[in-house]
Amino acid sequence: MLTSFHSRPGRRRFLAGAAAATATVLAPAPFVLARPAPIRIGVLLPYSGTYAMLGTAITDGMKLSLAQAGETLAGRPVEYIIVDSEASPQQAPQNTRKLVVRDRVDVLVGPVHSGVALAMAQIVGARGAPLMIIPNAGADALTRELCAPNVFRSSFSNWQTGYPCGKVMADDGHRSIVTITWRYAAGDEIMGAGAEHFEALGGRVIKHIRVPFPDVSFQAHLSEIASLAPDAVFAFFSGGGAVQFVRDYAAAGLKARIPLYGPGFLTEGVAGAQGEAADGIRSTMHYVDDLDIPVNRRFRDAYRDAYGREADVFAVQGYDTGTLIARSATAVDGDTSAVGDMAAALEGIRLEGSPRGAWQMSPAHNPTQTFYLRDVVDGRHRVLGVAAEALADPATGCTLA
Amino acid sequence: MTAAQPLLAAVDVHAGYGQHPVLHGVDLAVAAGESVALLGRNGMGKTTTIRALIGLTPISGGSVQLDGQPVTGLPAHRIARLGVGLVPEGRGIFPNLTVAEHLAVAARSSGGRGPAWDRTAVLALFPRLAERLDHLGTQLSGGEQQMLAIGRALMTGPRLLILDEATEGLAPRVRAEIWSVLARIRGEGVAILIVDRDLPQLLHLCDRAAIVVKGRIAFQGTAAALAADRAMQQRWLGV
Amino acid sequence: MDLAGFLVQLLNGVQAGFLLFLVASGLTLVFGIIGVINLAHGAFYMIGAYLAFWLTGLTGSLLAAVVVGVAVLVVLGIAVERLAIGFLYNRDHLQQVLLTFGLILVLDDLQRLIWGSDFHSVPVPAVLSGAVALTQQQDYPVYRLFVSAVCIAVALGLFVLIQRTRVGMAIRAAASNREMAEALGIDVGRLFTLVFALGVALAGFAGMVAAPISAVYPGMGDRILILAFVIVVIGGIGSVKGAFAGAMLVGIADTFGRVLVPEVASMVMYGVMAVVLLWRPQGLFGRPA
Amino acid sequence: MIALGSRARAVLAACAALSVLTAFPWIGGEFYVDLVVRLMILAIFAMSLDLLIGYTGLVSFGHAAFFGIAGYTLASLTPAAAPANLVVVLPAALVASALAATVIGYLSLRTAGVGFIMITLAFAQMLYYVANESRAFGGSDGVLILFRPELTLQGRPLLDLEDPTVFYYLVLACLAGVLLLLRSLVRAPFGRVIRAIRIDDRRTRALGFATGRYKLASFVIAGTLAGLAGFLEAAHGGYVSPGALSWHQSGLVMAVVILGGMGTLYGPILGAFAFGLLQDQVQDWTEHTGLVVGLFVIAMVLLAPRGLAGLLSGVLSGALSGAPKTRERPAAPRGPR
Repeated sequence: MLTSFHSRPGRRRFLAGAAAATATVLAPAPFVLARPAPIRIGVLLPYSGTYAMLGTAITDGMKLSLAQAGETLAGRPVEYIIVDSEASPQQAPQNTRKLVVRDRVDVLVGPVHSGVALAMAQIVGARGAPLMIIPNAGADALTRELCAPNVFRSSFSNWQTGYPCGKVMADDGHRSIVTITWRYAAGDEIMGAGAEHFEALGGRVIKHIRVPFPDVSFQAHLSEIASLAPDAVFAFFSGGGAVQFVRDYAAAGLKARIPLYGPGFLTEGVAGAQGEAADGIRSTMHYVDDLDIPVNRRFRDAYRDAYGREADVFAVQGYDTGTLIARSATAVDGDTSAVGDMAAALEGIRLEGSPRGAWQMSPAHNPTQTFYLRDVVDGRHRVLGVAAEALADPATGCTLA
Repeated sequence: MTAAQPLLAAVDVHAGYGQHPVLHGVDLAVAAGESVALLGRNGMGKTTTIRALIGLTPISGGSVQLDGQPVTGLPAHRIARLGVGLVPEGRGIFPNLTVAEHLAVAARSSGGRGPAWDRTAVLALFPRLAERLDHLGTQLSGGEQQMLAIGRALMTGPRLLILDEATEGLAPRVRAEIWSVLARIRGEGVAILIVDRDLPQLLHLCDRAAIVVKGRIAFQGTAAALAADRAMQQRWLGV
Repeated sequence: MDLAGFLVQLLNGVQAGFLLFLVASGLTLVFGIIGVINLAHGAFYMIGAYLAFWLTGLTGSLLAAVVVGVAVLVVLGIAVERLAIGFLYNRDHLQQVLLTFGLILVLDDLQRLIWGSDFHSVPVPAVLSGAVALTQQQDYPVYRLFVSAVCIAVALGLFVLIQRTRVGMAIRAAASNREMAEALGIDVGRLFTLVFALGVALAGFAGMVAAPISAVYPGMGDRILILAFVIVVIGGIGSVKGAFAGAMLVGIADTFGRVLVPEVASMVMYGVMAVVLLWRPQGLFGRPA
Repeated sequence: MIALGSRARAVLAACAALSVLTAFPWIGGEFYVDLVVRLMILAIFAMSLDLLIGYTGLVSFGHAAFFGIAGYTLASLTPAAAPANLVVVLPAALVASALAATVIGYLSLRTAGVGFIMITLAFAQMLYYVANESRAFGGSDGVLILFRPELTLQGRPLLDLEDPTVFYYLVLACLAGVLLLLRSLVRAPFGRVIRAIRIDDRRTRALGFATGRYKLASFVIAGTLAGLAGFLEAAHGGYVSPGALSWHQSGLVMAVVILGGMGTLYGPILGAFAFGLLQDQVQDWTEHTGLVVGLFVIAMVLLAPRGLAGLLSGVLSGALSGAPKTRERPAAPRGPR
């Protein structure tokens, strides 16, 4: 885990960069190698708390991408100014201002948590600068009601991750399901999308079980599910909650009786911790580790070489974020003050080199991308097919389109 | 004054609470097997003297020796284990322990230094406690609590028993019983340092007496001498 | 809810209660005996879970991990008491609250330094990994039943230790009147160190036993801390018996709250606590102050 | 003589601090002005808790409840497309906090000591879960407040709080106002009674004071002022989340009060600035903020039991020889009696 912090710059590095820039101005011109001011990338991601692992993977993916671009963008060196968001929405406005106002970053990357994202997007959207790229947070509103010209997302909307799963369950012949998730916005958005789709295809939702967020005692709900005896269970939890839910589900003997479905996050990044209990769980996701395309294999090798760990979907989102930054900075030839032009360069952009397979930026600034159907075998995800091709978020309420 | 090497010897002891000094140089000695009455009006420093001697109140100056060994600054439990038993003001009964547990928790081998008291011996001394073995501390009468406090102190196998107001608030009959028990304990060779209001009984029990006045020992001498000196009693004890 | 469903949920509640008791007992001991409000109790629970994860990985056996882990925690507890808590017995409770609040921050960060931020899990030992059939649709994991048995054993052990042994008497004596206990030759300082270490070990032990049925992750101690406080207060501060009753009450109320009133489920136990306190401010088994 | 000297030095220090704060928007730069606003809000929050902990002897572990309620009140009264009117939302937020404090205080004050600590925690946690799980309040993601309230009189804008400088002076004025209010309060007869309650509730009651009413009054005043802080924080950040009601928030402000020095009004202010600045600085040079801040807190408890205020009064009175004396208080009763 610590490897990711070796190049953590903080303020000292920032000051060093500033000093170098000053020296460039003051020193007699002919004797100085022109060293342009660095492009400052403000990163607001969690490095502690529940989402620390995600923040680290995103950062590493992004750094890998920009390192492959040669550590310079249109001739300007890249400098990271990293702030730990602790995934705490309360600190979000303050941290955002720190990066945007004090450090005057050229690009803002973050966050993981939807609540943090809503606060950040509001501030950055209202200021019209800088360019902001959301590498994870899936809150639907970010690319719907709250969409803004300078705010982009390189990950997914919650709606996208749940919607395809409804069809998968119907296609597998299930007529009735129980949904279970935490009682919070992401849970409602993901489960809502999947359940609606399932009902539209003729299925019936027996019950929506909502667990207090971020509680992880599921035993009572599992007993309830056993009594309700649905055809299938549609579940969304992430992180520690996902680990425990999947293990408890198997330990209660439900796995053998009632198949478990969910958005990819139910097993993504935690399948190892879930062990055998995860085997056979079907999920839909915009990325699969074993996706057999050349870009993905190259990406995974490079990531492993650089960090000694396996890449995951968060690393991919970080990687694509890096690509978006590079494309936008190159488009304005390093003149990051032209935020509008940077944003324009990302409008409708198609990322052929994404490890998840090519995807396109929608008019509402959300990836239009393929969702794969996968299951887990021996702790690894296996591609079973495509659940939804080029799936776009409905972007209801976004005025950009 | 008495034996060549007293059991307990306090020299020029200073002590107090926070920034309020109470003792300004107490000198006191108790010989093995001897009983000494510690007298003085309220607020003169009797209880503080006792607390300082057994390590409950930190000593800011002077020294205390037990058997010639310096014990100044030792924690209370170390001093207790050297053979000093305490029957404190207010009795210090544990509300959540039964009578039997009080005796058990205090019991320790005295290392052959003091007379060995065991449960049987203590219960023989206070037959009433034997009937109350399973009662909690809170369920005892005042007299029973006092007996338990004394019995408990004896279980530690003390060579020196210190009693602070051991008969206060008790019915006359119970008091009489306590005094007679103290006499028996004295008879076993246990040294006694005692604070009480009952001067005649004290003078009857004790070999010697010391009077504390404003944090110093104003008088130290035989009980008989104090008994004879009405003027001194009047002056320092107000009797 | 039919009868079978009711009984299954009751079992769930009781089982949850047992585990909660394990956590709360250490807190109530430390709270009741040495008068320290240990906010870091949950952090020690988390450290225990991480030790279980780490040591199980090293030794391949949860039992070995628990044995070594408890030893580590006892040492940790002694160190914390000697270096910090021990200086605060005569001070305001608030100072202890603040100190242990600082301790949470330190322990959380140490955990991250040592084990990183990944989620981990501890496999259920093979012997205990099965399930027993309760009804036609319901199985019950053997390990959860085993955890209940362990908790009962610990409860009995604590009862014997406190009520029946000489050390237990000394602990009770020192808790009610420290100076008097000292004057009887009891080394109260060492006893308090022991009690604190015991509390830490109990918290960590709970974390270790819970590790196979809960994920091991950063910050897992937070929620458990508040729960343990609720239980201790419901039961009466310092009363192990009360902690048991409180844990059962909370476990059962929480379980049925989730199923019957899911909209307000997380408030149920706080409601129970408020009602109990308003009815008996000293808690179910506490003595009036 | 010495007392007078230290008094004069204290007044001097206060004036210096006030003038620095007044001039700060011109010297601080946008970011630090923003930071100081946050610190001043934390200071108001901490002072309000100090009235309870330091003066009345009521240790509330649920003070964040009132802080959060005011924030949520602002959020729910702010229209989607326009700023709310300060004249309406500020009183509304304060009233909401005061009402909550009245109800919670009335019920909680039936307990005492550790029971009080816990029942206040319980109420705050209940509110936390209401916010955390209700869709109307944005659940765990919280609610955005898209516009800071503005002060308009008959349609004419008087104060534009979107202007950072204006907002800064509003917060500074609130800080000064709260300080003066609490100062006169604790010096008034009311203050003497609550301090007597802190030392000995029973004896104060025996003297004929209805201590229950005084405690409730103190609780409501503290809750209302916490509401002021919560209102300002929500307006400042444009965002309110269940975190504002959480026990972490209650713990943090308690740490600030104790760290700063209980029972002094300037202590909590010192604590807020020290704690906030430390956290901000540490964040810049290590990701292990908790380790550094935690060790600092532990060291402060062990070495400076009277908090920063105690240290500072040591400096001001020139009595630097030896650590400040611990205020001796009888050990709290422990265990069943």
